[in-house]
Amino acid sequence: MSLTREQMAQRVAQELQDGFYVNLGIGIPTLVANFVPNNMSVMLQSENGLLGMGEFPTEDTIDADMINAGKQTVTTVKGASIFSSAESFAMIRGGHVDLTVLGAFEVDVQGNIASWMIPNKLIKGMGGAMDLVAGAENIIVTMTHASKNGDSKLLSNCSLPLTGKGCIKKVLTDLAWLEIENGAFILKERAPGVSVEEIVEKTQGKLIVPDDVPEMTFS
Amino acid sequence: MSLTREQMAQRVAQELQDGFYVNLGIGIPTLVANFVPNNMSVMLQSENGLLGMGEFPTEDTIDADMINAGKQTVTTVKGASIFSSAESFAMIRGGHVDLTVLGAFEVDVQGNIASWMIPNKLIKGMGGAMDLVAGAENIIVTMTHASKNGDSKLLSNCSLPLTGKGCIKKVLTDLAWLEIENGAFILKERAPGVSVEEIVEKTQGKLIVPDDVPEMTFS
Amino acid sequence: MAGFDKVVASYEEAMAGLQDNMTILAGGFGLCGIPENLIAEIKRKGSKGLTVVSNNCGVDGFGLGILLEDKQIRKMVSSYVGENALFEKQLLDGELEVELTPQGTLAEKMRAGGAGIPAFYTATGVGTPVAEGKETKQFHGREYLLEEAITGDFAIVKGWKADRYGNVVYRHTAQNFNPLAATAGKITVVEVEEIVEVGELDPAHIHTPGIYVDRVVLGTFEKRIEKRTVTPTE
Amino acid sequence: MAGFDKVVASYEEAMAGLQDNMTILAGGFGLCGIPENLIAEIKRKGSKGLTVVSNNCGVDGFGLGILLEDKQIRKMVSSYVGENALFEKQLLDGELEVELTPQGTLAEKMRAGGAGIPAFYTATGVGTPVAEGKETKQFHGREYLLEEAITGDFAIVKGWKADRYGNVVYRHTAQNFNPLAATAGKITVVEVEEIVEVGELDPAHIHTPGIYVDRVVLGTFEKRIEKRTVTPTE
Repeated sequence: MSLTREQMAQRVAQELQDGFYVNLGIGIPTLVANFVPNNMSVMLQSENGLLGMGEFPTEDTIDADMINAGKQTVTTVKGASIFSSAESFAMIRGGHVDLTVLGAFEVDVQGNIASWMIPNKLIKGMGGAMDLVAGAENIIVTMTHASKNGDSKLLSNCSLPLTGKGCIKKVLTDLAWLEIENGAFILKERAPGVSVEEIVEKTQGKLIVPDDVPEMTFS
Repeated sequence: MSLTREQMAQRVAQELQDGFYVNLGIGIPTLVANFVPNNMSVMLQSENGLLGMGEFPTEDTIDADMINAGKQTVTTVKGASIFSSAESFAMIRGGHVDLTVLGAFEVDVQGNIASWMIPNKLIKGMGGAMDLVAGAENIIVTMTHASKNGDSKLLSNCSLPLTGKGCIKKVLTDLAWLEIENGAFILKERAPGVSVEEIVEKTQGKLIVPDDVPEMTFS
Repeated sequence: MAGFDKVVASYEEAMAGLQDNMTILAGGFGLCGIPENLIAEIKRKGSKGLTVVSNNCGVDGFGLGILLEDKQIRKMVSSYVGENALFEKQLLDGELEVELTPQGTLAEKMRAGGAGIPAFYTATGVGTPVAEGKETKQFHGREYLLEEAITGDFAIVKGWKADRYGNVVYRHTAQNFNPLAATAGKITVVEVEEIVEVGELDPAHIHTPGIYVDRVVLGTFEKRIEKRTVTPTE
Repeated sequence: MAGFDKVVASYEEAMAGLQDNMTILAGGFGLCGIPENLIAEIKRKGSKGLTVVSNNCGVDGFGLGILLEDKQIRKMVSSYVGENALFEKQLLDGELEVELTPQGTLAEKMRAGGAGIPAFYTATGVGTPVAEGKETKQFHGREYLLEEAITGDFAIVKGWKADRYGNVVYRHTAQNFNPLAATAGKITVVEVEEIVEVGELDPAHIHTPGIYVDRVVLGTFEKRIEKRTVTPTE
């Protein structure tokens, strides 16, 4: 069975470490915050200028001046800091964020990522995504393994205009956990009940399948 | 009679305008603060990170954490702001300071200035001087017209390593007020009792002497 | 200290000197911390052919979106646009030009503009459409793009509190691009919720020192929320 | 939030990992806001061959000057040095290398190092000895120098107050280069006068967010004054 959005978030959360500063993109990445292990703390960075993002406010505490990069009203945790967009991207570009999780349209075996532009469709812009992928050492891309038409999103060469070049090393899809190394995807884990054959079939780029590909576990 | 240091500061102060943000170098420039006209306010910028420098503190209020770029203990005026060295030089380099006054060893007809390095003598460094001359639109150089040996400091070409290139337009010496235009010094005013002949004699670079060169006035 | 009194009495005075075809830098992220009344004044004035540098372009009927109604904007420099139908229409009709710029690069371009840095290198955008026509250079084995600074004829900024000397503090995440825009305008105009006595703001906590600010105007603000998300109370 | 607790119990722990030939970025201007106890710990450790990036090099017997006594510094990157006789002697004897860098360029190089900007252009130093060997480029008809970023193995920083998460505020003009050095160290160590409860510092007034800080240590400070200037009281 392919992973649910919640399971994907849960699997990504297994990559967290205590004391990580983390930037979570819109969609599935945002859900990761719900699965932080109890014995662990992370601080969420929001690129509009907030380190230490908290939960949504209540109706009583909602404040138009306190939003996140998704333009949602939020709160701050104790120990938060607030700063300008230049300072925020100094953190991001300077590699100070420990983990960045974001969605994508396509990823390829060179670690390229395409996530912002589909030619001949209205282009809204890259927002902070290009800065995030260029600045982070440690990025996890979350996306479905293939489109609804069955077209693979794990390619030998991205077909869409890039968001970043050679910057992706870890991908979690609804079918598998993969790492990118030396021009290939390495199949590290498969979703419970998903066969290696299905993953091979749905992966267009070069895929290396080790002898043993364990199923993901969710504790 | 050549100007005293106080008279030089007084003459420079005539160039102030109400609402000017001013950076004053060490020595004669520092004295300019004592001659701000009563009907006028200026704010002093100190490049170590202070806008709105006040007087020296009293023995009671002295604070090791509150100094100026000359490393002297100072106070702040109401409305001051304090910031990092990067922000301070963003102001300076970005041209936000209205007037910069600083000393020099030599100035030439191209507007070059040498003020920090005498070869074969110990070089202490340029501090913020190169940033100040590169960033400011409006600079006044204050220095004696000639050395004690009688060597002119207003040259056709600076002989010492430069602090900045083509950035000086106004020079006040102990003998004259001069402006630099189209590769020449223009004699604008002379110190009371100083003859045009003396200035001509002590100026090595091309000097243009208008028909009428008024004496400076000090009100 | 009359020479340092930046407070003007009206929005008309605040935007005096704005002309057609000028470049305007605007603070704000989404609808948060936008100079909403200064934008309304630009609409009232009717200036045309404007280049507007702002992370976003508001929504239909609010924020920079209202400048689309009379086609006052010729070009937007932004990281993310198109939350408004009118924007999409004018873009598709070729009435509006858009220069998409990564958010961090946009912030740094404004900072550089104010700080006398004409250009800087960044890894952001290498190998993407953003790199087209731009110089690249290797540093320590990695490729970087040369990005040039941005300055504007006007910067329009939303602050929380300011004193008469133009020292400004921002409230919460309404800071965003505002202090950067403030440094890079030939004329920088700040609208605020409160004007405080000179000396009331702690010198060490001023976000925008008055040296960057030309005019301060007092306003009242709608502060529209774009995405209202709440935790239900039990 | 154990993972974010940056406080260490001793200066020895604060400088653990320092090795010979490393590069150290130090905050401070003159003797104001210098990390005096972290410097003393480097002396105690006896690490040699150090490259030290700091606006100044202290005085004889205080601040970075004490690292000259046992010839621990191989190279200084500074805008102004030589307030100490020992510095002058080692420089003339060829035991010490100095790279003089304009003050504003030095500040910007540290900021760039922390902000992932490998290089930037500045007009500062064009046509001077500082320009030797550096690329130049014209922008809008003016010539600019390309200056590269600086990063360090360690950054040593003097703060006023910090919380356990490493959020720091500076006091008065003791801020200077400290927040810039803080961003650009692989390991950033901040010594402070006071450690406050998490949540006590206003998020909008934190000068150095904890994300830049690896270790926080509590110290007591001499705070020597270099030029004591006073207005006599009547």
